[in-house]
Amino acid sequence: MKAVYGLYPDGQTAQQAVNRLRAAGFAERDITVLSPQPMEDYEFGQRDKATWMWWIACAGGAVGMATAFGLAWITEASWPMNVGGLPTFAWWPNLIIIFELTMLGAIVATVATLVVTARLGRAGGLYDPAVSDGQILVGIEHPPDSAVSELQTALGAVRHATVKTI
Amino acid sequence: MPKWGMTADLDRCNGCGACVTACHAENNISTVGADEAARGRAKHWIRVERYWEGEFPDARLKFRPVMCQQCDNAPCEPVCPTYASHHTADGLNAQVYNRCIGTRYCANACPYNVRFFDFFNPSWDKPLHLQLNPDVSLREVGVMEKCTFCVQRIKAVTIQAKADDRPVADGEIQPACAQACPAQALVFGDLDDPESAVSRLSRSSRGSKLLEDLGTRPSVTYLDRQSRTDA
Amino acid sequence: MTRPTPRLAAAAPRMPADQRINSDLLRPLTETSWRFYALVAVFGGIVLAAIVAWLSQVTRGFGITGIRWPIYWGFYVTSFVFWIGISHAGTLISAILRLVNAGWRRPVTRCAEVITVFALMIGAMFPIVHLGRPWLAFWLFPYPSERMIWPNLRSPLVWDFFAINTYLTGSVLFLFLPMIPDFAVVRDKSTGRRHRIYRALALGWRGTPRQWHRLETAMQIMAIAIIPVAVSVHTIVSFDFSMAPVPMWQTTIFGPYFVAGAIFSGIAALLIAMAVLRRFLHLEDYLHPVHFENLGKLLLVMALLWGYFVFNERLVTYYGNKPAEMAVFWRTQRESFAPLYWTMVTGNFILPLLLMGIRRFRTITGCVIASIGVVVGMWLERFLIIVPALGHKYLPYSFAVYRPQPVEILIAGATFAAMTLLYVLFAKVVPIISIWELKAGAHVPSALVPPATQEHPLGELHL
Amino acid sequence: MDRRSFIKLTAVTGTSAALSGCGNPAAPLVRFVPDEDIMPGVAAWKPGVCPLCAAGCGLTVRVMDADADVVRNGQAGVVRILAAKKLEGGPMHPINQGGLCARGQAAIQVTYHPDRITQPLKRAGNRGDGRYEAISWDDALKEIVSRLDALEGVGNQKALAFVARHAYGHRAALVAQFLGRYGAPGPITYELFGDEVLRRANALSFGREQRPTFDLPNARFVLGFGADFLGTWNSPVAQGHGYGAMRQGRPGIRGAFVQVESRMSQTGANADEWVPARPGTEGVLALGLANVIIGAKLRPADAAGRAGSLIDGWSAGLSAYTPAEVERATGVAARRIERLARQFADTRPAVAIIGGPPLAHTNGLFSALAVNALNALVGSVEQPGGVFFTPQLDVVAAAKLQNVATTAPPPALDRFAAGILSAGAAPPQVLFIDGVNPVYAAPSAWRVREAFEKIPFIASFGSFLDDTSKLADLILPDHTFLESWSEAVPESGATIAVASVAPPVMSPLHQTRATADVLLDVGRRLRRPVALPWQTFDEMLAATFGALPKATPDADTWSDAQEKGGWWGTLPAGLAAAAAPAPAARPVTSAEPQFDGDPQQYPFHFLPYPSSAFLDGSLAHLPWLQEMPDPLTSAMWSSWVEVNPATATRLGIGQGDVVEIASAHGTVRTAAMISPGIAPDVLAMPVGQGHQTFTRYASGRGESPVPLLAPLTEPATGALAWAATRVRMSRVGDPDGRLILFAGGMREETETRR
Repeated sequence: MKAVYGLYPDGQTAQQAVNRLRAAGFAERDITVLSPQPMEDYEFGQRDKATWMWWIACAGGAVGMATAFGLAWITEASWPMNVGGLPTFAWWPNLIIIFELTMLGAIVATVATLVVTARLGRAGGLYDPAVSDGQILVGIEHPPDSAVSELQTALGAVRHATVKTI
Repeated sequence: MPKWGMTADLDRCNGCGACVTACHAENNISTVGADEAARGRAKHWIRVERYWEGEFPDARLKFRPVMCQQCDNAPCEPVCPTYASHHTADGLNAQVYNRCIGTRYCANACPYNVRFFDFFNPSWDKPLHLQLNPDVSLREVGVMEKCTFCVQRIKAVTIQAKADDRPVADGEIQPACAQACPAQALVFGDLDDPESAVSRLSRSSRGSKLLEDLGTRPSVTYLDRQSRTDA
Repeated sequence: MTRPTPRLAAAAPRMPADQRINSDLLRPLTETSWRFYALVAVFGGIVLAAIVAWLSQVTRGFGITGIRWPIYWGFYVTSFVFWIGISHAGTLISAILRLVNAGWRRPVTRCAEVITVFALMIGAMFPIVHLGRPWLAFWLFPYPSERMIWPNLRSPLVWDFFAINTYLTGSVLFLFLPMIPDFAVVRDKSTGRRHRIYRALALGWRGTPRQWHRLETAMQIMAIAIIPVAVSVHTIVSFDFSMAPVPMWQTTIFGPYFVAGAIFSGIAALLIAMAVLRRFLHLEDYLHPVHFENLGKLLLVMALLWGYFVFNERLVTYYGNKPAEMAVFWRTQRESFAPLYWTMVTGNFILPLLLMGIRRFRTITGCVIASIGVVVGMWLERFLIIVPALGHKYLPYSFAVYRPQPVEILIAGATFAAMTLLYVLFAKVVPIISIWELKAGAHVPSALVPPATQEHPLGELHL
Repeated sequence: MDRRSFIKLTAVTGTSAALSGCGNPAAPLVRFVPDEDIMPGVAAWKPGVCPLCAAGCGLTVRVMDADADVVRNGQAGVVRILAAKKLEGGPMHPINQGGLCARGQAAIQVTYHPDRITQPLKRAGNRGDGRYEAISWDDALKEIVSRLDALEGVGNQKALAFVARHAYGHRAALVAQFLGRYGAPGPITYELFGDEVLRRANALSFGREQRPTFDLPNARFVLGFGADFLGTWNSPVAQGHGYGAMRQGRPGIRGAFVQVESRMSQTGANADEWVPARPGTEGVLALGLANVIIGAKLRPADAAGRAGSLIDGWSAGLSAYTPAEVERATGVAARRIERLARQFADTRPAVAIIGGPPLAHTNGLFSALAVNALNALVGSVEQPGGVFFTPQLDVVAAAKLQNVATTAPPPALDRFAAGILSAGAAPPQVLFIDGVNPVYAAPSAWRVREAFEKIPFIASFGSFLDDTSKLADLILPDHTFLESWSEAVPESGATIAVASVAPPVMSPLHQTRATADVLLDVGRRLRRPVALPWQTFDEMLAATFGALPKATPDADTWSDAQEKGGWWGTLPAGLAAAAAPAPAARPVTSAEPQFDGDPQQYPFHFLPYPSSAFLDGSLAHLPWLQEMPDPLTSAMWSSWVEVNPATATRLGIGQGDVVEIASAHGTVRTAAMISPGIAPDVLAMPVGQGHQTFTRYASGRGESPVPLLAPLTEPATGALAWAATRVRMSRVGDPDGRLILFAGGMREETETRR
C-alpha cells in the first residue's frame, strides 16, 4: 500500500478533491498535487510559493563580483605589465570583467537553488504518466491502512475522478 | 634608465632604400617571393614611403622612412590578450614572439601599419640560411613581427658597457637602418639624455611626429624637409 | 478599426487540447522522413568540408587565406560578429517577452533560445578559427601557469572571452530549464532506450506546485540577468573595434549600434526559422500569422532603429570631415565598396520598411523575404565595418585591397549549414515548442482569453 | 615548410651545437675539421671590399661560426666555418664613410646564393641548353691550357678574346698583363651604363680621363643634369653622404638642388626644383645658362679656360644660346633659364653634375663638354664645393711592371661582334667571359649571341649561369669577394687617393677558385709560360701595397692595409696615374641629338634606366633586392614602363595594364606604371629584369628594355647611345598581376569632393 490518488481532468475538479481531502482531515503537507503545467489560477496551485531564490541569486552575484575583482587585482599585480600607458590596475576595463562575472555568479546561483529546492535529480515519489496527458493528480503517499477507504471515497466523490490505489 | 628614440631627417633622406635591406639582413626577415608579395605578405619592418605631389611638369616627390614608432601610448599594446605586445622600461614596444597567438589585433590597432604577420613558416634556400643573424630569433607561422629598434644591438652594447662598468656612449648603439643610411638621415639614441644627438635633433624646430594628433606619443621624430625658400 | 479581417480571425483559434499538443509536438521526435536524412547528409557534408579546410589552414599556414598586410581581419571576424549578433534573437527576445509575460510568446520562445545557443557556439568558434596559432588559444583563459603569466584583462579580446562565456552559460541554462518538464512528457510518452535517456534528462520532474514555482521564479531571475548580459556581449564585441584608433572604428555609437543590429538580425533569423519549422513540422496550429505579424512589427521597429544609428554614424563622420575617416567614408559610400554598401542599405532598411510597414505585405512570406534581406544586409554591415577601414588606415602608402580566398569563403558559408544542421538535429530530439508553456497558455479559463483582434494584436496578456 | 624542419632550421642556423638534433640518421654526418680557430657565438669584424659596382666601397663584415653543408673532395658533409653574417659600411673608409647602399647590403647573398656554380663545369649538351657535367679543376685547367697552347702553336694568340666589365685595379691590371704577355688583345670591356663619354669629356676638358668626384658637403647649389647620383650613378654612397651634409650638415646653411631631366629619377625626386627638358638638349640648356652668366657679366667667359675653349663660340659669349633660343630647343622657359643662371652664378660654391641619360645620346659628348665648361665658368673645378678628380694609384707602376704593349687595341663590343659575323674576318678561337653578361645587356641589334655562338671555345669565370655564360663550354667558377682577396682602386668618390684591399673573410663554401689565381696558374702551365712575378694574386697585392708610402716610419703598409681594408692618403708622384696629356680637340658645336625611329611612327622617346635594385641587371639574382620596393614605384619582383598620366588617358591605359612597347628593333610587353614624374612624350623602363637564365629568382621574371634599343652610338667614343631610341606604345590587355606593388596610395592627401 504505497499511495492512493485520483486523476482529474481540470483545475476545478482537482481543487474540489484537494478541498475534500482537507475536509477529511488530511494534513496539508501530506497532500500531493501534480499538474502538467503551473496552476496559479487555483488555490492549490499557490502552495509553497515562498522562496529565498532572489536573495540567493544576489548573493551569487556578490560572490562573482568578488571573484572578478580578486582575479583582476591578483593577476595584474603579479604580472605588472605596462601596456599603452594604462595603469596596471585600470578600473574602467576591469569593470567589464567584474560585471560579467557578477552576472555569471547570479545565474549559476539561481540554477543551483532551483536544482536543490525543487528537488530535481531525485527519483521516486508518487507519479502517474497520465499527468503528461493533462490529468491533474491529487493524492496521499503512504496513507495509514485505516484511512485508505476513506481516501478512496473522498477522492472518488468528485466527478470525472479516476481513483487509483497502489 | 634610458629612453630610446630616433630622428629621421627628411631633408637628408633621399629614398635610396638602404635601410630596408639592412633591416632584412640584420633581423632575419624572410623574403616571401613574388606570389606572396603580390598577395600583400611582403615584410618590411622599415619602409620608405613615397608620395607624389602636383602634376607634371610641377610634380614633386616626398620620401618618408616609416618604422615602428615605439609609441609611449601604443595602441598595439593594450589590445593584446596575452601581453605579447607590451612596453619595456626603456621605452620600446616589445613583441614577444613566443607569447603571440596571432590574433593580429595589434596590427589592426597600429595606425602606422608597421606590424607584419608571418603567414607561413619562413624558409631560406640553402645555403642562404648561413646569412642568418644568430642574435635574432626566427618567427614561426602565425606570429606578428615588427621593428625592434634592433634590440639585440641595444642589449649587446649595454651589457658590454655594464661589463666595462661605463655608461653607454651616445651613438655607440646604432640600429641596422641608421648604420647603413648613407645620408645619415636616421639618428638613434637616448632621449632621456638631453645632450645626446637624438634629443638635440628631436628638439629641432623642424621636428614633428607622425600622425601626432592620435596621441600615440611616438619615440620617432621626423625632421621636415625644408622648402626651397629656406636655402 | 473594429472590423475584424478574416486573416486575423483565422489568426486566433483556440489552442488544441493537451493530448493533441503532445502528439503534434512530439511527432518530429518519433517520425523521421527521408528528408531529414538528406538534409543532415548535405549540410553535414558541407560542415565536414569546412573543418577539413580549417585543418589545412592550420597545417599549411594561415597564408592560404586572403588576409594580408594591413587588412588582418576579414571573413572570419565578420562571421564572428555576425553570428554573435544572430545569437541576440533568442534569449533577449524571449527574456523580454517573458518579463512582460506576453502570452503569444509561448510557441516562440524555444525556437528563439535555440538560435541563441547555436549561433553563439558558431560565433564563439571564430576567435579560434582566425588565430595564427590556434593551438595556443587556451592562453586566453586565466589559469595559473607555472610562470604565473596571466591574460591581459585590459584587452577587449579577453573581455569577449568572459562575456561570451557568461552569455553562453546563461543561454544554455535559459534554454534547458524550461525543457525539463517537456523532457518529462517525452519520458512518459516513450519507451526503451529513448525512455531511459529522457528520464535522465527530466531530472525526476513531477510537476508539484513547488517545482512549478521554483522553475518560474528561476526563469524570471534568469530573464532579468540575461538581458544586461546580452546587451553587454554585443557592446563588448563592438569594443573590439571601437577600442582601436582606426578611422570609422573609434566611435562611441558602436555599442548601441551593434546591439540594435544584433537584435535586428536575430529577429530576422528567428522569423526565418519559425517559417521553416511551421512549414516542415506542420506547426500551423501553433505558429500563427499573428506571431509572424508581431515579430514583423518588431523587425520594422528595429529597421528604423538601425537606420537611425547608421544615419548618426554617417552624419557625424561626414560633418567632422577628418581626412582619414572620409577616406573610408567615401570608399564605402561611392567607391570600391559602394555596391555592397547600398545592397546593405536596401536589405536592412528599404526592404523591411516596405514589407513590414505596409500591412498587406506583413504576411509570413513577406516576413521571410524581409528577414532574408536583413540577414544578408547585416552580414554585409559587419564586413563593411571591418574591411574598408583596415584597408584605408591613415597612411595612404599602406592602403590595400582584400580578396577572400576559398578557405575563408567555404568556412564562412559553412556556418549557415552548421546552423541549419544543429537546428534540425535539435528539433529531432527536443520539442521545438515548449509543451507545458503552451498548455499553461491553453489552460487559463476562456473568459480571460480575448481573441487576438485589432484591439489586442498581441493576443492574451494576463499580467 | 613544416614545423619540424622549421625547428631544424632554427637549430642549424641559430645555435651551433644543436646540429646533432637534426642530422639525418640515414646519412651520418661527415664532420670536416675546421681549419680556423673559432670562438663559438662570438662575432668578429673583418674588412671587405664591395664588388657590386665600380664605386669600390669599403666593408666591415660580421663573421661568426656556422655549420655549412659543403662538398670536399667528392664527399658531402658539414664543416664549422667562420661565416659572414652581415655586410656593413667600413666606418673609416673614405668613400662610403660607414654607409652602405641596399645593393651592398645584399652582396652577401652572392656568396650564399643557392644557385651558385659550386665547381668547374664542362658543357654536356648543345651550346646554350645549359646542360653541364662536373669536372675537376685539373682537367679544366688542362683544357684551357691546351686551347691556349694550340693558339700559340700556330702563332694565333690574337685569337684569344677576353670580355670583362670596365674596371680599374689590380685584378684588371693582372688580366691586362696576362693577355698582353700572352700576345692577345686587351680585354673588351662592356657596360650598358658605362661612362666612356664622360671620361672622354673630362679628358678633353680637364685632362683627367675618369669619372668625377663632387664635393657636395661644401656645395651650396647643385645643378644636376640627369645624373642619378643618389641612386645608381658613379659613387652613390659617397654622393648620398655628401648630399646629406649638403642639406643639413652646416648650421644655418642648406644647399639648394635643382635637377634637369625628362623622367624623375630617385635623385630628381629630392630636388628643390625639378626642370623637365627635352631629351638630348641638356647641353644646350647648360650653354644657355652660360650665355646668361657671361652676358650678365656675372663671370668672365675666359674663366672657363680650356673647358670653355672646347665649345664653339664660347669666347664670343655663346650668342647662339640666348635664353629664347634655348627655350625653343629645350622647352624650358627663358625666364626660368635666366633665374637658374643667376642662382648658379651667385650661390657659390655651385656645381653642375651631368651623367646618365644626357650622355647616352648621339650628342652626349657635347652635353658633357658643355656642363664641364659651365663648371669651369663658375670656378668649381678642383675647388671646395666643386668637381674633383680622385688621384688614382698607378697599379702597374706600383707593381713595378711595364705597361705591356697589347698587339692591338681592343675593339668595342659591337665592332667585335660585327667582326665575327662578317664573312672575311678571322674570328677569335677562344673567348673568356669575366663578370659580364652582354647577351642580356647589349642591344639585340648587335647580335652578340650569334657572334659568340660562332666562337669555337668559350670559357666563363662567372659564379652563376646567365644568358651569356650559358654559351660557355667550360665554366671555371670564381670565388666570391668574401672568399678571396678583394681589392678596388676607386675611380671617384673621394678627394684623396684610395686603394681598397681585404683578405678573404671566410673559407670558400664551394670548390671554386679565384680567377686571378687561375690566370696565374694557367700562365705557368702554358708551353710558353706567361711570366708574371707572382705565384698568387695576394703576392701582387703585397707588392703594390708594399710600395705605398708608410703612415709612420716603422709601419708596414701592407699589413696596415689588410687591417684597415685599404690604403688612403696622398700618392707620391711616381705612383699616381699621370694626368693624360689633354688631347688636342676642335671646338664642338651643338649637335642635334639623333633618334632612331620616325617620330610619326614612334612618337615616344624611350628611356631605359638602371633600376635602383639591379643596376644593369647584374644583381637581379639577389632575393633581397628583388623584394626591395622600388623607391619611386614601390614595385617588387617585377618590371614596368612609366607613363605620364595624360598620355595614359589619351591611349586609354590604366595602372597595371599590359602594354606593348615597340621600337624598330623589337617589342616588349610589360605593365604600365602611371607616374606624374615623366614627360608626356617619354616612356621609361627599368633595366634589370627579363633574364632568360639567371638563377631561380630572376630567370624568366619581368621584361628587359634592352632588346628594343637601337644600335646608335656616340660617334667620338663609340659608346652606346642607349637613350636615343624612339618607340610606340599600345594597350594589349588588362592588369594580369605581373606588376607587384608594395604601396597602395600614390599621394598623401586623400581628400574627395563632398
